[in-house]
Amino acid sequence: MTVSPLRKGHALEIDKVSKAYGHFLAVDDVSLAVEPGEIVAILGPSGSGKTALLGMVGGRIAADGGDIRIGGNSVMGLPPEKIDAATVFQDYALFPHLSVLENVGFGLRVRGVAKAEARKRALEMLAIVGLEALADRNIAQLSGGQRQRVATARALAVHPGILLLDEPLGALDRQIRGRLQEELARLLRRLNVTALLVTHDQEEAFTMADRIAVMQGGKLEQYGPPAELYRWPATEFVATFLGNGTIVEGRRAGGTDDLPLFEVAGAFVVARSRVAVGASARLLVRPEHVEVGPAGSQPAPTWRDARLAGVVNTGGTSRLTLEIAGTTLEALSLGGFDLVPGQTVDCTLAAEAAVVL
Amino acid sequence: MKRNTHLISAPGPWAQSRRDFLKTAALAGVAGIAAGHLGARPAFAKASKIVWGTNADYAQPDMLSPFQKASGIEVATEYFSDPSELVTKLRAGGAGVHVMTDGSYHSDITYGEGVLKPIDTAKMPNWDKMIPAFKTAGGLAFDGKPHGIPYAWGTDSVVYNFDALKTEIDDLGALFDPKYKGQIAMPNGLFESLVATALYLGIEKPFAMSEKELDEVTKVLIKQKPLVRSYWNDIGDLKNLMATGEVTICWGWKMLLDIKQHGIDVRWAHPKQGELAWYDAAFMTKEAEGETEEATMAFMDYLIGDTYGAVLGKSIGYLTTSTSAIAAMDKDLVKTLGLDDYDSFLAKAAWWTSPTQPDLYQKAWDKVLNA
Amino acid sequence: MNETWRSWLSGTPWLLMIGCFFILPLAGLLLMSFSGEGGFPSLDNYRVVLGEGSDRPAVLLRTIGTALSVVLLSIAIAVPAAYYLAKCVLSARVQAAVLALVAVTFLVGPLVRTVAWRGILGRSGLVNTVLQGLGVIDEPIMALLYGRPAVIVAMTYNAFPFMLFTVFLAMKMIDDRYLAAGRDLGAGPATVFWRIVLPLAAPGIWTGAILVFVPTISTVLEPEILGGTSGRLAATEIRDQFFHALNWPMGSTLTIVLIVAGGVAILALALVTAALARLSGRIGIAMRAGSTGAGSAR
Amino acid sequence: MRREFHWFPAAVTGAMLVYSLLPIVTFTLFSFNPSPFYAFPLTGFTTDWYVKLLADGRIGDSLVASVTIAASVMVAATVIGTMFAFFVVRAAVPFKRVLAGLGFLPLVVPVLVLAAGLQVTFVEIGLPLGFGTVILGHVIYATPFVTLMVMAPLYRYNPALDAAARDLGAGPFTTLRLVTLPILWPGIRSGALLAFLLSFNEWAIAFFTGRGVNSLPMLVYSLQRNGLPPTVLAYAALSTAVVAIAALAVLPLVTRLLRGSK
Repeated sequence: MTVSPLRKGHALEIDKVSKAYGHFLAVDDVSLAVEPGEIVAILGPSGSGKTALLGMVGGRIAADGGDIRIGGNSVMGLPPEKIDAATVFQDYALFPHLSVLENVGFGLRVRGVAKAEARKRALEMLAIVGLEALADRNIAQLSGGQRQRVATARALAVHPGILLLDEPLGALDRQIRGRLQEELARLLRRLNVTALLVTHDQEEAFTMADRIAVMQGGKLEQYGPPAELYRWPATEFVATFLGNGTIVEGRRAGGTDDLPLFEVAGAFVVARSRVAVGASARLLVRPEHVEVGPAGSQPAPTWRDARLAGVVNTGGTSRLTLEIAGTTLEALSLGGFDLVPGQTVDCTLAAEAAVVL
Repeated sequence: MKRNTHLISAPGPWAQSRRDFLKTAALAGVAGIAAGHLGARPAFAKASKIVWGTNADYAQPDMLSPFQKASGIEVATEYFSDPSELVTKLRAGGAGVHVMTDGSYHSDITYGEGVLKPIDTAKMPNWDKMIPAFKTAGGLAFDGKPHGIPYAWGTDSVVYNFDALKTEIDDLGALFDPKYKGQIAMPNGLFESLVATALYLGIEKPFAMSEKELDEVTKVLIKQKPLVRSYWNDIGDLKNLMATGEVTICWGWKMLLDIKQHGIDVRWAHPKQGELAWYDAAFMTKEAEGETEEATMAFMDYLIGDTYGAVLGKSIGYLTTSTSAIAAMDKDLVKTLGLDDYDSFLAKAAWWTSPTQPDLYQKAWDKVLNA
Repeated sequence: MNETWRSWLSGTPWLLMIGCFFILPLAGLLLMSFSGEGGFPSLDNYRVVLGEGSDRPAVLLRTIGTALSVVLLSIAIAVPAAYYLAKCVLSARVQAAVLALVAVTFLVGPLVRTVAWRGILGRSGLVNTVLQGLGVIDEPIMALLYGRPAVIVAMTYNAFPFMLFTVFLAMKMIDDRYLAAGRDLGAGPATVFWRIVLPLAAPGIWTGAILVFVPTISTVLEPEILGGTSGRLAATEIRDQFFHALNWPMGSTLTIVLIVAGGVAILALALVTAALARLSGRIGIAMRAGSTGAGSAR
Repeated sequence: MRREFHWFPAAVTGAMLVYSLLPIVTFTLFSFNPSPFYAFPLTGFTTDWYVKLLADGRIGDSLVASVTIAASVMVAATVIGTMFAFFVVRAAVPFKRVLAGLGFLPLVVPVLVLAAGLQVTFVEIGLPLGFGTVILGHVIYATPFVTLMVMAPLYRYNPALDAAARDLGAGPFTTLRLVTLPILWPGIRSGALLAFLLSFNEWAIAFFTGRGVNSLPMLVYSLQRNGLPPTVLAYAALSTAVVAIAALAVLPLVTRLLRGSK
């Protein structure tokens, strides 16, 4: 089915936007730019203000300060119907009194598109999401996955400048969610849509988004490509929120500016940072960067004779908990069936794996 | 008139409930047409039209058509079941009723409300052909000027079902006799139970009782209450009670004898303590002016003419006050209605006029009802 | 978004209408009720109505008592029937047919419906005739008609459809999955009714209770036609004061007293029905995590 | 979901149906009984009363008057009542509780008193009594009932639906017209039907605020003074039959709607 890309999505600029409910600051001076055709995910725990931010872009919530521009023109104070954006709601909010086709065509009809044209484009959009056969069905008869696709088709049908997705796949069960995430991402890229996705599921953000904005307590913690966030978390929150890892105490022990040395749990580690010699720092160690083997089995281990506190076997991999000179450290190893809790082991940290926060 | 609201006529893709809207629109459409048609009718009515506030059974189509054909005046009706309902409406003004029916039992109260106008009996040829006793009856003339034309009358007394009781009754005391417990019916409206009990106790002026006398009557009625099956509200209610055998003895109106034709042996008692006589009369209201005034008086004259009285007797068994009407009716109907020797009824009956202090009577009757 | 002007827009037509066509007359009534013989602001009327020795408080209580028994009877009829129609009858066709049938009985004028009861409960009415025919009784039961029972049966007949419709709508909106979950967790059909359906249908029940109670306290037909000697209720007395005694001040006083008493009774009725319905869902189940003691159910 | 047979609610529903139909059957039997008094045993069979009913033009006229008034009241009361329901449920304005309470006050006032009061007000304001004032009076009587019927579904309405419509480009009134009202329509329609029935059967307000208007209840109420003639029973039986047949005809629609709005 050849799909003509919709006209290119608009750019979105969120400029020093904030929103307070009484004295609770839901969104605190957030600035964010989204390029045309780009998919950005806003990731954060519940109550981090991500849904409020999305609501303000969609016009459902009135911002207190700052400016929001879509395709260069400000949408501040405009009612939702005047904003060139369309939302896929968390519980889909499909119209119960209309059929699938009527739901998808609703946006076109109210924007004055003639009935025949609206019907054609609605059917076309249903074909894209693979639900053409259900056009005349009643909403009540659809499955969760089907409803999600109808909600997406309804929003895309109006060719919005910005597509807003409010935890779109939250209500679905595990296996479908994975498949739908990839499918949705592929669809959005193929249609050249600019999309802003709100989710609390890290996997969803990583699978779908070109860039991720992590929010916490109304503030924007960090904004960048997924790999960069994972590799170089700017704050402790981002470090722990994305993936898992342990934060350990360390002290700058010398080394050159390009290869600064840190003393961590009795061993010396290279970590890029401009902390002055002697100053203490907190470092992030990813479990997958720590390789663990029985005592004496590694040529140049970072830490020698550490105690293996716990082993949790999760199918293909197992999570190990190590205790080195009073510091606990997490490690991940493929297999690891031969390791027994309490055993003394050696562990090697991958080069430059530790990150100074 | 047709309310073409935004809601109903808008198209919109309401696939599922579109038929409902068409149905609602159709209903509204009907309303528009019908209202238009009704609204228009008065405008095309004949030159003069009068409105008669009365009971539905006094204004049956076959009773009014002779007058409307002869005089060309249209008589519209406004039905009530109790004259006081119309009086309340007239008091507020704008009721639009030119002639109303009221009875001797209530006309003073209506006059007291200042809603009536005097009439000129000289303009009514049938006035002389009326039964003499009615010309001088109370409650027709006020401040020396005639206001009402009585066109139907009756007497009230004890009525009993001979088949059931098997004895003749000639004493009001029967209504208070425990022997007939659960078979007695007493009137609810127009303070009539108070008046009947006053007659029973031999009180001299049943319509102008003092508070003491009223208390005495109230006590007797409260004592009687357990014996009573029901207080009947109107003649229809009473007819049903007697005809279905719910009660066998009651204080009732003359028209109750009408149920004889259904094979129920009801007999009219002439109690020693006496009976009540009443009439229903037509009164002109203050809303009748100029042309409608003339038309109203012509209509009032028709009510005591020969045709109306005859139809009244034939169809609903009411008694006319017009001798010419009695002459026009067939003989055995006159006999069953007792119109052949109306003097024997009227001789022993006291004219029932409205009580001098209605609120005192109401308070007394309230006590009985609330007991 | 400035929703305020739009919310005022939706309220203004009705508030305007009752402002000039209802509040004015009501205020007129109120003023009239305070105008006794002794000039304008006098409480004579209220003293007469509520003072000791006056039997009107008794009439008022009798009226509200009758109306409450009508509400209870309506609940006894409408709630199980609505539950059966909404939750146990599968085909929407049967549901629609039964509801249409009850609605049709509503179309017949109230007077004809009330007079019909005379033909049913009377001395030689349907009930007595059938019972005598079957030899169950030899003498007709006289107490059936012209007494408080006949009035209550007729009033319930004229009012219970309100309850049936509101409770049916409320129960239809209860998601079947709640019932399935209840049964799944071991509750029998009766328990599901008392513990899940009833509490969730509470709004329908108390709205229905109000819709039944309100017309019943101000109806004149049933007490007058079927009440026999026990016919005197507040509404009939108000009618007598207004029309027969033409004593509008007293009539207004009685009306205001009825409105106030009625209003209080409605509030109480709504609260009680709502609380009872919710309570039936909580007895023996309610728990609070707060108390440290072993699961002390409150 | 499997639905077993609950014998108690089924028995109550059966009893309710008998209770509902008993008066209808009774007065229909009486309408074929020669005797104008309502008692058993019936003394024969006749259709005279039906003949007399059709001959008596008054019932026809007052039927037209009653239907006209009831239809107009239905339309007005439904529109105003629905708007007030939105006010009660959704408006966020000061003193809303008080105003909402005020809106339902007409429910509490006995109809007779409301009627007398309305007439005095209309005359004082100088409104000529007639068709218009009866309709106005009935709208004041019926609207609170409509509001109550619409409020129930409005409380349950999912606001996200309105947000979705606005988000897709529908203005506030378009959203109302295309999404909110159609979904609330079952409640609104039952409110409209109730308004029609209330107005059609109402006597007091029609009597007091009307002039030259003889609505059906007025005629019946006045006729019953001399004993409710069986012609009225004949009318009642006839109208019930007509409506029952119409209801059966419209049943498939009602069924689909009931299923639809599950």
